[in-house]
Parts: sequence; structure tokens; C-alpha cells
Amino acid sequence: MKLYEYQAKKIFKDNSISVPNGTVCSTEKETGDAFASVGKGQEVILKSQVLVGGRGKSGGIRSAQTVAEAVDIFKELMDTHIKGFPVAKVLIEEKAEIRNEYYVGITIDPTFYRPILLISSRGGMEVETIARESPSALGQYILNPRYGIPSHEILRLIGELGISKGLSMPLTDVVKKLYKIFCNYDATLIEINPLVESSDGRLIALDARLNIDNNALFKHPELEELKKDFVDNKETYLKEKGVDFVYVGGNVGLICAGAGMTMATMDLVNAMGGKPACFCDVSAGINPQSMELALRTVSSLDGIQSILLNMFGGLTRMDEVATSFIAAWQNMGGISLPAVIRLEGTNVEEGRRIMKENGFEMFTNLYDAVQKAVDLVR
Amino acid sequence: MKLYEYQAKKIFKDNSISVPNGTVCSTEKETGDAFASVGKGQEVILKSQVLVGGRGKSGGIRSAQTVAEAVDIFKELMDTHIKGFPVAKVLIEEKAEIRNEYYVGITIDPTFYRPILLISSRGGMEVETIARESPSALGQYILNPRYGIPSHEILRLIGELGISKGLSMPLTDVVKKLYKIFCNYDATLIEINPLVESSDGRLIALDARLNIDNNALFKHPELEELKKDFVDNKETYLKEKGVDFVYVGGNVGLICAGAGMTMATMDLVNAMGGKPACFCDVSAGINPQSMELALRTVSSLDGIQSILLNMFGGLTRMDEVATSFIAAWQNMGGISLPAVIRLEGTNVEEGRRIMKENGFEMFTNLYDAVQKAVDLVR
Amino acid sequence: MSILVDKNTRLIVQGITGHQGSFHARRMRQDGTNIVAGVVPGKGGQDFEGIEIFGTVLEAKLAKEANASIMFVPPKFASAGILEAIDAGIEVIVCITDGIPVHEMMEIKERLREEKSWLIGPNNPGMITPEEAKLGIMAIHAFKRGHVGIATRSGSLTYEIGYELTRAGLGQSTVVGLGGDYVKGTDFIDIVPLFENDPDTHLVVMVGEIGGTDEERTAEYIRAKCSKPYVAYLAGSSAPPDQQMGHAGAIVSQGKGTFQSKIKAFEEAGIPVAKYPREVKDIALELLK
Amino acid sequence: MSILVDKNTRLIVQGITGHQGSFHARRMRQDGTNIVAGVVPGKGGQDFEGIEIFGTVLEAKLAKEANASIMFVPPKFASAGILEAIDAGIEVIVCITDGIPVHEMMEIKERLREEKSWLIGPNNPGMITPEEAKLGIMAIHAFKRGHVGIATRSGSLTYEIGYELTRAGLGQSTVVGLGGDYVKGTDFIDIVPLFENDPDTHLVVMVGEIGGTDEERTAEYIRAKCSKPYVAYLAGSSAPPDQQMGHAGAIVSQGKGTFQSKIKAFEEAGIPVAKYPREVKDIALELLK
Repeated sequence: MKLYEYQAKKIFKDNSISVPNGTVCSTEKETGDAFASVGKGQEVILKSQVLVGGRGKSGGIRSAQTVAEAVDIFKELMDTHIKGFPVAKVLIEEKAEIRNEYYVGITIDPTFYRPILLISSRGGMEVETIARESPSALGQYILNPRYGIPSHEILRLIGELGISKGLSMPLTDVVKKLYKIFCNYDATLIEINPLVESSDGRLIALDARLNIDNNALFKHPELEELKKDFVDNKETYLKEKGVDFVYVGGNVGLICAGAGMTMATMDLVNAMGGKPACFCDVSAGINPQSMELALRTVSSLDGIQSILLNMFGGLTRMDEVATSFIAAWQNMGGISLPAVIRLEGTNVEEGRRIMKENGFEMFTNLYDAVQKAVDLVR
Repeated sequence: MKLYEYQAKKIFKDNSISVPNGTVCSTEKETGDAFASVGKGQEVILKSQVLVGGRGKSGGIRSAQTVAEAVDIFKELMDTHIKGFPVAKVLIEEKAEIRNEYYVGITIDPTFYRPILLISSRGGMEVETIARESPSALGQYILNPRYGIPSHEILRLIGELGISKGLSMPLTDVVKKLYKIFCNYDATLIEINPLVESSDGRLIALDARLNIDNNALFKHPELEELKKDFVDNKETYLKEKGVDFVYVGGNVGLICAGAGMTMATMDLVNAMGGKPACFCDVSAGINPQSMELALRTVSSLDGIQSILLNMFGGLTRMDEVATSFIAAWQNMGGISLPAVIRLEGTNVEEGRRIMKENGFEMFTNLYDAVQKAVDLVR
Repeated sequence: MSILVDKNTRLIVQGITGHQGSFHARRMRQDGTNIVAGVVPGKGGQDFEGIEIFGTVLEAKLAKEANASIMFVPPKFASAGILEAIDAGIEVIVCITDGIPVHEMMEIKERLREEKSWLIGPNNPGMITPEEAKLGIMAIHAFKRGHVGIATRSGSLTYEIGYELTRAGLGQSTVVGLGGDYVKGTDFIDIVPLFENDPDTHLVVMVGEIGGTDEERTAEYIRAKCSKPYVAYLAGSSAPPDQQMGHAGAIVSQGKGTFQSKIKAFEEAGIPVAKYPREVKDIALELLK
Repeated sequence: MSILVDKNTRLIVQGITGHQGSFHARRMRQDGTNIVAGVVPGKGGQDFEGIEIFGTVLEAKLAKEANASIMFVPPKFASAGILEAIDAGIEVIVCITDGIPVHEMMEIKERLREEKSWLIGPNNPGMITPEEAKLGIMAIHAFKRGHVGIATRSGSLTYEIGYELTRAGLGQSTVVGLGGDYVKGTDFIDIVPLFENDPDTHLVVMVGEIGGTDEERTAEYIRAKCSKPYVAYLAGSSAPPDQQMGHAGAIVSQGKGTFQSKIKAFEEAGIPVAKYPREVKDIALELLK
């Protein structure tokens, strides 16, 4: 679960990490009030609250000099999608005087499976870009979770990166607090980018990213509260109903079971000349409801010309898949798109019988099925 | 702090380790009652509660068939010293039917400074004896305190020692409970010897030893309660007043500062033909009170013919030592034994001045002083 | 021969009375696996269709000389179940559970560094040595006895590729589903040395995924230390970067773990990479000629 | 040269405003030690006789480029103080405090295994490189600059033996009081390699004690790896077995750590053992001839 910037900043603030003065706004009225209270009549920054990176370059961060301008920009931002993601709210913040920008983040190292601390003397750009373009400006420390992050290791990184000695204490302090949040909130990623040194020498989290492990949400009922502020998001809604869905934008609508199989099918559709419309994995639980939800979602995508149901069952039983598919199909009164079905694995013969009884041809060979689905879009 | 058997057994019982039915008795009346309630009129075992090992061989464990016999033995045991240690109380227990005897203990390994588990298939004798006489009957596991004792390591020891498989579960269970007590009570040693397999197949702690780290007693106010049952013990009393004292039994009474120096002085007295009367280290805090306590204690020992005060000061300042010694000496109205004084180190000249002013000759050379003290007892 | 499990495997099923546990215990037994005990806290002394139930793994292990365990336990209790099996000294632990918190898995990973137990999974279909033992939820008709070792990060592709190999006459020594989570008990880099040392394995198939650095490290290991033929397949050529596709392990981050970096690593190690699942068997047939 | 501390040592005094801390801070400064800061929680910004006080070790280290710390802190807070100094990356930490719980010392020992800090003590008189730096409570008139390294488990004998050597013209490179506790930050076996590698140390004196296995292990290490002359002295020939004499470290247990076993180990390693403190200097003079 990714938190919005303003939600992450609330948690940062609760843990004594400085953030700019700001107010999150959902209405024009709130925006007007915020201009007065946050900006004290001076310039303010308006930031789209959206769950995707790189919003600055996409025009999601703007500044306003007057109330009228602030309200206009608010309306504009709320109406925009950023990289396809809807804007939930707009965070209005005071304009910070920036002397220097840094990057600090903690995530899980993919090689040692221990927390890894990343610090950079160049904030404000994506850490991937820093790593690629100026690796010497990025310091890393993989830590023993038993002992947390020793201060002297943080100091070593600060020294190696040539960051001003005057920042050693406050930066060490911020890192220790971030690690505490990382552990307490079961985070997979916590990041401040940029962490700015203000003109009066304080360190302020100008942005805030906090991703929580979905598997650990049951330990954090306090985060459930935050969900009510999430804007309607098709992916999140579907995920909660057992359908793992990502829109990609092609003409062959996929419904598969298993992440690997879904990706392999997408690759195969591509390779055989089609364009997959989506990643859609229903393996979390196959029943008439989830199948109908998947069918409705996929069949309503723009530009879709065929539907491909592809599963190889182990835990998933093919007779249940067939029954669910038929029930969903019938409940929807049929769909006007051609559906190609490929089932293999546990109880496949029973699945074939059910499909046949209901008038569906069924493949067992994956390649024949993908070929058929791609042929249908030509 | 060593606990009495009955105190350790209370803690064992609270932690679900089986111990024999028993009652601790301080009076003849209690002994009579215990014979009835514990033994139900049958044979009972009477065990001297004393803070020294090997009490069985010294006659400290007896059995009684009748109330009269039990009361007689009680009186006899209470009047005896075991290896010079006074008997605090008598524990009366039911007689256990013993099928097999084992040893289980946990202490701190002197090489790796981690807890070490010891299990032996031969209980009932001192673990040192087992280690010497049948090392193959003693299994050891040095554990990583981060993870405690994995069950499979306990099982490995049980297997290697050839202990009956039927005991694997209950023995593993006892070990885990002992380790829990070891940690929770800041123990330096926890031991069951023997741990007996009763005729009905249960494991019972027939004896119990639990030594608590004196430095950690401040964390265990509940153990303060137990101290009130300690019989008057000169060593313990003196230790609390800052005088670390052990009676050894010779003719030269030592008062020194520092454990190493005290032992070296004892060795030197021995080597030069005297016999040290005691280990007496006042370095915990030198003042007129502790000095007087040490002087009174040492000068009243049987067979004492001279007193040797020997200190080399770092933290201990020699002017303070001199002042304290003189104050104590004068407060006692002088002592009829010759005192040899050797001081060296911090503020020694001021110390010499004080001693001289009060009519005491003072050595700075250790060997001359020891020679003098030994000459005085010839 | 085979790796980790075979006909000497004596299996405990943790959570045998649950919905998934009971279904798959029956299936595993039908498929020839020697299930010696079930474990369900508080149900010690009961019986599941002739399989004795114990309250703890330790009791089950002692009573039945079990050496392996498979877990069908809800995510909230799964890491405790794994730690219990490690504590009891179970040699091979398979955890099917999807949804274990990643911070708990990091803790388990720390513990595994100091213990001899193998943890396969979590969030995987299990593993099978065909015709000897199945510790998992896969349909056995996809597999048969033979000399190809398979390790995969994707449950669904395990079947797809295994079945293709089987139909081409290439049976398997052991098939291991490593699981789809970001932090797993066992990675390719851990399992490859076992296959390399197993005389019954003549060729090894690795089915990877985007995300993580396991494929890159393993390719380097194989280049340096291994002599058997290896074949790889990797789904995700069409995945947009920085987009989560089902598995937490498939997050592409910090410029590592991309489709391209993994393909490059395999190629540099001289490991052929199949373009489609079907090509795996074509390459394998060619290499084993 | 010397080991661990010298004129480049920049010392923090933890607990500088306490009774012992203030007394010994003054003494150490008089004795030429470069004390750069004091640390007292809650007293940051204050001053102790011209020495700036900070609230934390980290602040003091950063502000004053400190590389060593000495602790005069009550037993209840001493292990937290040690961990704070380790966290700050202090290279040499001396803990004078007597009375730290042994379970806390076991935890610190685990931490030290993963860190580069040296902990000397606890329950020791500290250490001195004569005429360069004193991190301790010893009277300096017992010592002078020279080429004998001394490591001891007994504070009181450190003076006795150091003074005898000094008077015999044998000054010291560094004198290290290891401390009397059962679990210490540094043992003979840790310190001997430093002396062995220090060109300024020509001979090493070890003052041992009964209890523990350090002398036995160190004797074996010296036999196998060292070439300088070593001299040992061991108090306790007259101690009754299984009797605690002051130090927890002097408990004789499990047939290990007796006077006899240590003497035997030294002799087998060809290390001469002095019978009395005074003999140490006689043997040293002979060996350095």
C-alpha cells in the first residue's frame, strides 16, 4: 500500500521529522483558506496527491502567488491524471528556501534481504537516476536488523559523500527516525526526496514516500483509516476483490491465473503479433463473482477485440474455473466479444466437459490458444 | 547470590518444573507436621538447607521412618555445620522412586561468553566429576543468545548420550524452562542434579541449584524477600558492608585492597613461611567504618598472631587509607596484636606522614612488610 | 537420486485439518507421499483419515521420525509455524502460504543463516520428486520421473513448462517452486549447487521473473562453478518498468532486476534463454542430445 | 609507538560531573591526557573546568573529533553508555564501572563481535601509555615510558608489578587493565596480537588470575603465533577451590581455570611464570639482556 505524500508526512511529523507547513485540500474553499493560513498571503506550492513518481515533470507541482491563482490551479490539478493516475487531493505548502537537496531512503536489499540505507548528496531526482548518472553521489549501507543502523555507519556515508559536517547530527537523527518508522510500520520503502537544507540550516522533508507491506496491513489498523481518503482506483478495488489487475492498453484482454503465467501470456501475445490489454490474475480465488468482475473489467476496456482465458491448474481446479466462467458469462447475459479458452491441469477433463456443454470450444495447448486470440484481433 | 534448594525449587515449581512434594521446616513442630503431610506417615527425606555442594556425603541428607526419628534428625541437622557452612532450615520431602538419574545445567561458557547447556546421562554426582571420569556421558551446547536453545540441539545431545527416546519430549521441555529461568532471573548457574526419572516415567528435579548474578540483583526486588531467610553469615554481612571476606584459617590476618593483590599477598605469606588467616579485600570503599569492621573481624579470628595491612593505591588514596586506619584503630582503643603496614601509590607520602604522626612504622616495599608480618608469628 | 525430497521423506502436514491442508493432504497421499503426521495446535491425539495429529511439530517429529514438513497455515501464523519447524530441526520445510509479512520473512532469513533447515517458499506450489514424494499442491500429471531439475519463481509456469518437458519425454529429478515473494527461504543461488551435485540431474531449468538479483547472481555462480547444462526462461519482457505485477518480488527497482539485466546475465554465463515457455523443452532436447 | 592509545588520543569522559568522573578527569588531564569533551545526559552545553560537556557521545565525537571514551557511570547505566559509545563508533572505550550485570555484558559481547570498537574493562583501572595518555584511574608514578607491554586482570597488581618494573628501569609501552569481571570486553587473547605487532613493545607481561580459560587459550596462541618474549604472573596458588575470592572471574568451575591448569599452559608454551610479583622484573631483565 502506497501512502499519499500528505499521509506519509503526517507520520513523519508524528515522529519528529520536520516537514513544511501545509494543508491538504479537497475543495476550492479549503484551497482559499490554505492560501491564507499556510502562505500567509505569499507564494504557496500546490502538489497533486497521486500514487506515482515523477509528478513534478508531469506538471503536478505548481506555485501560486494569489488566492485566485491558487484556486484555479487547484481545479486544474484535480481534473488532471498523472501518468494515468487520478489526483486525490492537493497539498498546499509554504515555499521552502532551499540551500541544498539530499536523498535518504530505506528499503529491502534484494540480494541480502536486509534493510538497506541509501543516502545521496544529490536530492530531487529519482534514486535510479542518481545511481546511473552519479554513482559516487550515492552511499549505501546494508544493515544487520539485530542492531539497527549504527550512527557511525551513517556518519561514514555522510563523510564519504562529502556532505557538510554541520549536517552530520541532524541527518543521522533523520535516518534513525526513518528506520524507526520503517520497522514500526512494516514498510517496504521509506524515502525523503528531496530532504532539503533550508536557509536557516534545518533539514526538512520536502517530499515523503512510504510504502507499506500489504501483507502486514493486518497489524496496522491505524492505516485502514487512511484508506478512506484513497480516490477510487480500479486496481485497488479489484485487488481487494481478488483480481490482480493492471491496465496496459492493447487489444487482447487476458484473464489468467498466476503472476508468472499472466506475464508469460502477455509476452506471448506480444510475440505473436497481438497487444495484451492488461495484466489480470485471478488466482487469488476463483469463483463466479471474481470471474464476473474480471470479465466485466476486461470486456469494457477500450480497444479490446478478444478475450483470452488461460490457466494451468494446480491449486486451481479446472472444473471450478469452467463452472465459474460459465456462471459469470451467463449472469452477464453473454458478451459480444469472442472468448478463447485454454485450460490445462487439475480436473481438466471435467472442465472441458462443462465448457463443451455450454457451447465453448476449449484449448489445452497454450500456443494454439494465443494464436487464435491474436488472429481474432487482426 | 546462591539460593537455598527450597527457594530454587519454589521458582522451578512456579515455572512448571516438577519437584518432589515437600515442606521446609525451621522448628520441631513444623517437622512433625511435615512428616504427616508430606510423607503421609511413610518414610521422608530430610535435607539440610546449606549453601555448599556435596552435602550428601557430609551427612546433610537423611531419611526418617517415624515422626520421632524425623524430629531427632531435624535437631541434629540444624546443629551441624556442613563444610563450615551453617544450616538454615531443613527441607522435608517425600521419598522419590528413582528409575534413572540425569544432570541438566546451564551456565556461562568461560571461552565464548555465551550460555552453555550441559546434559549428562549420569546424574547424582558433581558435574566436574562427570567431566573428569566419564566425559562421554556429558553433552554440551554453547548457544547463540539471540535464538535461545533450539529443540533439535537438545535432541541431538539426548541422542548422543543414549538417553531413552521416551524422555526426549519431557527433557527438552525441562531444558527450555531452565533456560527461561536462567534468562529471567539473571542467573550465572542453574542446575538440576539429579533430575530423576520416577517409576511412573516423569522427570522430577530432586535437587535444585540457582545462583543469581549479584550485579543484577537490583533488577529482582522479588529476590530481596528471599534474603530474609538467609542464616546469619559473616561473609554475606561483611560483603554488604563493603568488606570482601573469606576465612581461610591461618595466623597472619590480612587486610588488602584489590582481589589480585589480596590473593598475591596470601600466596606470598604462604611462600615466606606464614599462613594467611583470610582473604579480606576492602577496596569496595575505604572509610573508618569499613576499616574498623575489617580490623574487628580479622583481629578476632582464632589463632591470629599478626595483622598485615597491604595496599597499592590507584583509585584508593593512601592518605585516606591512613586516616581511616588510624580512626578505626583509635576507636577500638587499640589492638593487642602487632600490625604491619605497607602502603604504596597515590598520595603515599601524605599517608606515611599520618601513620608516623600516630606512631606507626610504614613499609612501602611489599616483601619487607610480608617478611615482618611472618617473623611476628614465629 | 534427486534433491531434498524422495521416497525416504517422512512428511508432517502443519494445518492438516484446515480447508487447504485437508484437501492437499489427501492429494499428496494419493500421489504417493509418505505423510507420517499432522500438526494442529490443540488437536493433539486426534486423527485425520488415519494420519495421527500432534499438537506440536516437535512431538510429531519425535513420534514419527519425520524429516520434512509442509505448511497450510494462515499468513498471521505462518512465520511462527516455520520457526517451530526450524526449532524442531525439520530438514525440509515447505510453506505454501501466500501473504507472510516481509519483515517477518527477513527475521526468518536471519534465523535460517544459522540453521541447517531448508525453507522452500513461501507463496509457492511446493516441490516434487516425481513418483517419490510431492510436498506441494501441484497436479502430478504434469510431471514424471527423469533427469531434468526444475527451479522456478512462478507457480503457474512450473506446470506449463514441466508439462511440456514431460510430454517431450524429459522427466524430472526434482521440481522446486521457490515462490513469488520478495524474501524467500530458498533462491536459485541456493538450489543450483544441489542440482549440480545430484548425479540424477542431467540438466537444470530455471524459470525466473523480473525483480530481485537472484538470476544475475546465479548466472555468475553457474559460469564460475557449474558444468551441467542450464536453460533459463524469464517472463516479463512486456512488463512496464516500476509497475507491480502480482508478485512483490517483481518490483523493478534501483536499476537492478530488469528483464534486460537478467537476460544479459544469463547470456554472459552462456546459459541459453528460451523466448517462450515451449522453447525450454526444445533447448533442453538439443542440449541433451 | 604503543597500542590503542597515545598522544593522538582525543578522549571523551562519560559521566564527567560525577564524583569519580570529576576527580579522575582532573587527574587524567594533569597526567597529560587530551580530554576533548565530557558527556552527561541533560547537561549538554555546560562546561567542566574548561572541558565542554555534551548530552550524547555522538555530539561530543562529532564536535571534537574524539576517538576514545572513558566511562564513570553507575552500573545500572553503564551498559547503555558502552552501547552508546559503540554506536557512535568510538574506537577505544574504557569502562571503569564495577557491577555491570553479566547478562548485559554477554549482550555487549555479541555486539562487539560485529563492531570495530575496543572495549577495555569493565571493572578495571583503565590503561596507560606512559607520558602520552592515561585512560584510567591509576597513579602515574608507578609507570614510565619504555618497551614492556603489560596486560593484567588485576587492578591492584598492575601497580605493584608496573612499579617494580619502572624502578628496575623497564618502562612500559602500554599498560592495559583488562578488568576482573567474568565477561570482559577484551581478554589477553585479544590484546596479545596488538603487543606482538607493536614495534615499540619488546616484552609482554601478563598478570592473570584463576578462573576462565583466557590464560590457557592465550598461552596456546603465543606458542603458535608469537615470537616476542612473554612473562606471566598468576595470583591464587593459595586459593581454596570453588570459592569466590572477590572477582566473579575467579570462580573455579568445571575443572577448568585452576591455578594448576594455567601454570601448566604457560609452561607448555615456554612462557616463564614468576612466583612472586617481584620475580616478574627479574625474569624480564634476564630475557631482555
